[in-house]
Amino acid sequence: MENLVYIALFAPFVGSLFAGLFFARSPKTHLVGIVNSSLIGIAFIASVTLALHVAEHGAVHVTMMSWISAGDLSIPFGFLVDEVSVTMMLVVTLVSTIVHIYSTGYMNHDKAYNRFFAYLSAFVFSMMILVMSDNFAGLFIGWEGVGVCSWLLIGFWYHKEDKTFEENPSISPSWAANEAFIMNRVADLGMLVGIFLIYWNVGSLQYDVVFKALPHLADGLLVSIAIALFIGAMGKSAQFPLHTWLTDAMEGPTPVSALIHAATMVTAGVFLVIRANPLFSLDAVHGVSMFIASLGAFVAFYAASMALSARDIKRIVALSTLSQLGYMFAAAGLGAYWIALFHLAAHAFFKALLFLGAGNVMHAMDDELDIFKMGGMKKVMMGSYVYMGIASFALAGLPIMAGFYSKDAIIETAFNDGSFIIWAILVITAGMTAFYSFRQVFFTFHGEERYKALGFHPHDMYKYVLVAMAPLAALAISFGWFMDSFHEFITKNLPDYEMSHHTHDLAPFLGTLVIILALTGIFIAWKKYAGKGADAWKRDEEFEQSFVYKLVANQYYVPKFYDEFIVQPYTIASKKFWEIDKAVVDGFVDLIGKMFYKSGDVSRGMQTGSLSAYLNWMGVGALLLIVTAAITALIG
Amino acid sequence: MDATHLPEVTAAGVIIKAVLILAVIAAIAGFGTYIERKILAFMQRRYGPQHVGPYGLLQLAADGIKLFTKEDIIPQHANKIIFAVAPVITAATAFIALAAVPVFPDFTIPFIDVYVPSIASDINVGILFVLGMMAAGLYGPLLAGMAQANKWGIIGSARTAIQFLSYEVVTGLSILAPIMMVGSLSFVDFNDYQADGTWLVVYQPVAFILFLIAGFAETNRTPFDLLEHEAEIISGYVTEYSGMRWGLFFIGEYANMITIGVIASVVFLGGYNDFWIFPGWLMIIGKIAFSFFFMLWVRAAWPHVRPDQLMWLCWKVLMPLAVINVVITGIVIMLVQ
Amino acid sequence: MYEFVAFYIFAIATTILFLITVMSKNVLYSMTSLAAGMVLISGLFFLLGADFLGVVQLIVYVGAIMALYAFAMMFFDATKDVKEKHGNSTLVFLLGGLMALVFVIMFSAPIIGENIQALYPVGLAENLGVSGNAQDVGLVLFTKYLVPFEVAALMLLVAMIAGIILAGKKMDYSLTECEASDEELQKEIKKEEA
Amino acid sequence: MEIGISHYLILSGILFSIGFVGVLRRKNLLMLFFATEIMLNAVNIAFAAIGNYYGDLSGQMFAFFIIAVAASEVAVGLGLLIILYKKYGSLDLDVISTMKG
Repeated sequence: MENLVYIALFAPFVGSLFAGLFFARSPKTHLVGIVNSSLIGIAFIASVTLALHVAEHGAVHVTMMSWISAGDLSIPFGFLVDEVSVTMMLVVTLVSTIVHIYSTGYMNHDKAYNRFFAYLSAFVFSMMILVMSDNFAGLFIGWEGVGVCSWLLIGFWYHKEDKTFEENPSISPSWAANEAFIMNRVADLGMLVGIFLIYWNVGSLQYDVVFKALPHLADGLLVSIAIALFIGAMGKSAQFPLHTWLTDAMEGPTPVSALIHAATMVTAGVFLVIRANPLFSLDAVHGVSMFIASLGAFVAFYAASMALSARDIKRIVALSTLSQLGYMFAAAGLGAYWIALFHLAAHAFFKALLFLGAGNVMHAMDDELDIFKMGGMKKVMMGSYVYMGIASFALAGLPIMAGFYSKDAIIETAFNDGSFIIWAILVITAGMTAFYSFRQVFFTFHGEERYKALGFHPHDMYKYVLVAMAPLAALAISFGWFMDSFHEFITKNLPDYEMSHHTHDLAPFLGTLVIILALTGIFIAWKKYAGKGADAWKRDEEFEQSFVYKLVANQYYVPKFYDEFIVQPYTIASKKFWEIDKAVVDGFVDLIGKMFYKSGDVSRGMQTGSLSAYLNWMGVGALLLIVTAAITALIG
Repeated sequence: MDATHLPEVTAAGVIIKAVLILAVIAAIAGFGTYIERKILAFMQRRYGPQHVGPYGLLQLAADGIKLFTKEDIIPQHANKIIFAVAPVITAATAFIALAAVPVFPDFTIPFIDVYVPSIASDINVGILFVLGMMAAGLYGPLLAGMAQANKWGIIGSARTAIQFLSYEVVTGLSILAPIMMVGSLSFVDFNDYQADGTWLVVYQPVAFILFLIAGFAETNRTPFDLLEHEAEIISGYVTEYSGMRWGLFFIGEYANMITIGVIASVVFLGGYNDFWIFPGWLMIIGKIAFSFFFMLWVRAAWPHVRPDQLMWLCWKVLMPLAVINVVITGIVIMLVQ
Repeated sequence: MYEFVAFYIFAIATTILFLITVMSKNVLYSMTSLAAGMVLISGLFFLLGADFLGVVQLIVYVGAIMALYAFAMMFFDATKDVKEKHGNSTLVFLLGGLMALVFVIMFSAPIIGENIQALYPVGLAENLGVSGNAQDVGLVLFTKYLVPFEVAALMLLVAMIAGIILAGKKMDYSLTECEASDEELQKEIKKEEA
Repeated sequence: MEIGISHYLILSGILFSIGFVGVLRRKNLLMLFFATEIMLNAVNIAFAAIGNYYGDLSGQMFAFFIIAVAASEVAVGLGLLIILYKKYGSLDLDVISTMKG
């Protein structure tokens, strides 16, 4: 089993090295795509085998070698494969495999094809370390690795100019990459503080040791640790107010968005909360958990509201991701960790599918993102249309789809917990979700063929890519059916969350409510956007001028707020400090330099070039030495 | 010869010994010229000096008178002090070297009962001291040549420097092998080592030959008399010298010849040990006399070499041979022990 | 008594000779007096019981080093007086005198530590049944100081090769001169033009 | 009448000072070499004297190595002197002033 753990972990790494070391400078090599995809596939197979093993025999814990050993600090390179991490591994490797295969098609025309695969595999490797580590230090390494790789991948087309787009003016990939990285760094500081606090008070970073020691710590300390760790999770999972990077990160190639910003990286925050469930389920930190749940609900609604008016196809998907992450946090905050993890997995499948579908559309439209310019494309892109439809159904939470089971469970949890405000928000959001996701589908595939007027000639993706996406579609439909067995499997490790009888009785009613809302949303969307000819959608200029629309379309002016109140003051302060720095620090350093320069200038007179003068100076020095020696000898 | 059995060495004895050496060697140096001329003459089938005294024996006195009465010329541009000092250095170093060499066996003067040791000063690094003093003797020719403002002189002293410096290496290395065998630098120890009658030349024939050849060079004898080779550089470093100053160079040269002869005798040829029916003092005198004769013999038999041949011989033949000899000796000593 | 007389003779003679070396205008005087001083210093070594060192001083310093100097002097005109501009003579003598004074004061004071133990005491070789300074020196030199000894040997070899290469260059060939070669080049060019 | 270590050390110091004066005073490179030799010899005397006083052979050892160093110095130094003489036609330090900074 140990070998399987290493295979699962290092196969992506080998792929990354393969692409990075041997092919970084060579032109596009199909071999790289094939090799890397198969290596990730191998990691997936290893993960499946491990999952079966874990289901049967329990967790696998391996220690590869001692890593940091300094004083009392001893951190081994240990890996823990238990129910939680193996679930994540499965999700990560499966989505990654498909994304890799997808990328061989999507990136076909890119010059930096090999580089892309090097980054992508490195990203998977980092994610695997994050997920599999048996201590906070390893988690943090993976955390940072994921951050770096996301920076590399978002900024993959770093050479692109700033682009003026109606909704988000002047965003370039490099700008987006920096934004994501800096935003994450800010949050990582919180996470680091949390880790330091743990080490300081527990003396170890191993999960098992730490969680065993937690109940003995003071309440205030636990709250501090919980808050600090959650700040880290907020950054990575793009929770309000650190969410702006996620939508901007759509500047990266679409497979990147699918992999990083839907299925894996952003779920790291959720994973952290789930992983640290012994901490968050303590009574002492109940307030923090409640805050997590409330923030999750808020973000769910907040993101959904922004998605209502978004025009950028990828941005809509990204916002929906944000919204779904809110759902997950709501569940995790309410203590239903396994439900959160279940939704995480289900969401990963249909969201990846959605992103890849969006990528197909983009590919067909020559990287055009504005859904206003699309429409009626189902004729030319039947495959993508079906996939996006399935994914949207799943996202909207319609029966038999994966999203139905997972999202419903979260809403039920909120109801069961008695947090009716959260419940109400989540229910309303479910309706909005259905609306905006189908708004996107109808805009894209139904209605007038607006693209024709603009001179696009869309065509569907390569066949093999579409075939490769099939497992995702299948899982998007069917993943919910395995809820019970998943429940059985995961609750060996995570605390169970049982609905009360009351809730259980009301469950069909609640589910129906959600379905009705979702169907209403889909119907409205159909009415508004799917029509043709006379019923065709027209821009409502008046409405677009209204305050609400503007507010939503401008992301509630949060980016603007950041720009006005953080970035600009910071810039001004930096400039001031720079001047102070120039005057004081540089001045001081220059002074030292000048001192030497001056003294050199003065003593330059000694350098007459005449050897005898040098000899005389040397003689004087020797005499001084001897006199000193004599004085010391006579005194001492 | 155990030190405890010997009478105490007194200052008077040392002084007597010193005077004795000075007188005898100086006399021999003078007498040596006569012998040299005679022997060379016989070897060239002629008579040599024979008009002054019986068999020309008083030629020595005539030469002495000539030297003493000759005008002492110091060239105008010469560096007068150095010019005057240089011959003294040659003679002085030659005699100082003899201080550490056992020239005659020890004896006690009857009546006044003064013990005269065989060596004026028996320092335990005797061989090195002798070599060092002979090295210091190089300054005589060197300074003489440089002081006299004469280009022949300069060339002569340049040749001196080259020849002495080069052949000192060979002398030292060649004598190193016997030193290794004996394990001492004292002449007395060398003498005692050969007390059983086996001469070191039996063990070290190569070293002996090398030492002899180097000795010729060090004493400036034919075939290596390039320093004052008349055909090439007039008289080399003695070009401007005349009278007694020239005589001092001459005495120094002969004293050096005797020193080399003594070293060869003591180190290689059994020293002053008794041999068969001959007493030690006779043996050593005989050996020194033979060495002296040998030098004259060689002079009569060999032409002199060119300077480049001299250097070639030293650095490409003698020195490698000496080094190999030392190495082989070392290996053999190591194996025997 | 005997040591006293010998020491003072050697000391005074050495001092005078070295003073001549330093003060004389004539290189030949300097060289001669220096060599003579070296010989006398070897006498001091004999007085100090360092026979072997004295002999080495004679052979190496007097026989080799000074002879090399003399030999090198033949490349320069040794009979001419050296023309030197002596700038601030008083200052130099003041400094030198000061230094000598410091030394005299320093060494006159009873500053000799008593608690020093001899690392390699004289008479080491007596344990092996032989005695004498040469034996002592040999014993220490080839045991405790073997590596420095070998290094010194290597250094001498290197120095010898360096000396040969430096001094052995052809007389008309300039090792460092650029101007000379430039001039030659100009000459060559002129020749070709003509 | 007793000759102690101080006598030798003072002699050594005086000789060193003489060499020192020579180094400062002389402008001829050969003379400078001579002055250096004087200083080396002065130090040798001090070594031998101290070694004798303590009955330690290390003093003599150091003197040996100093002599070895002096010998190498001469071999290289004279080669350089000859080159300098060829280049400048003089051994005067004042002529060699290309080291101007």
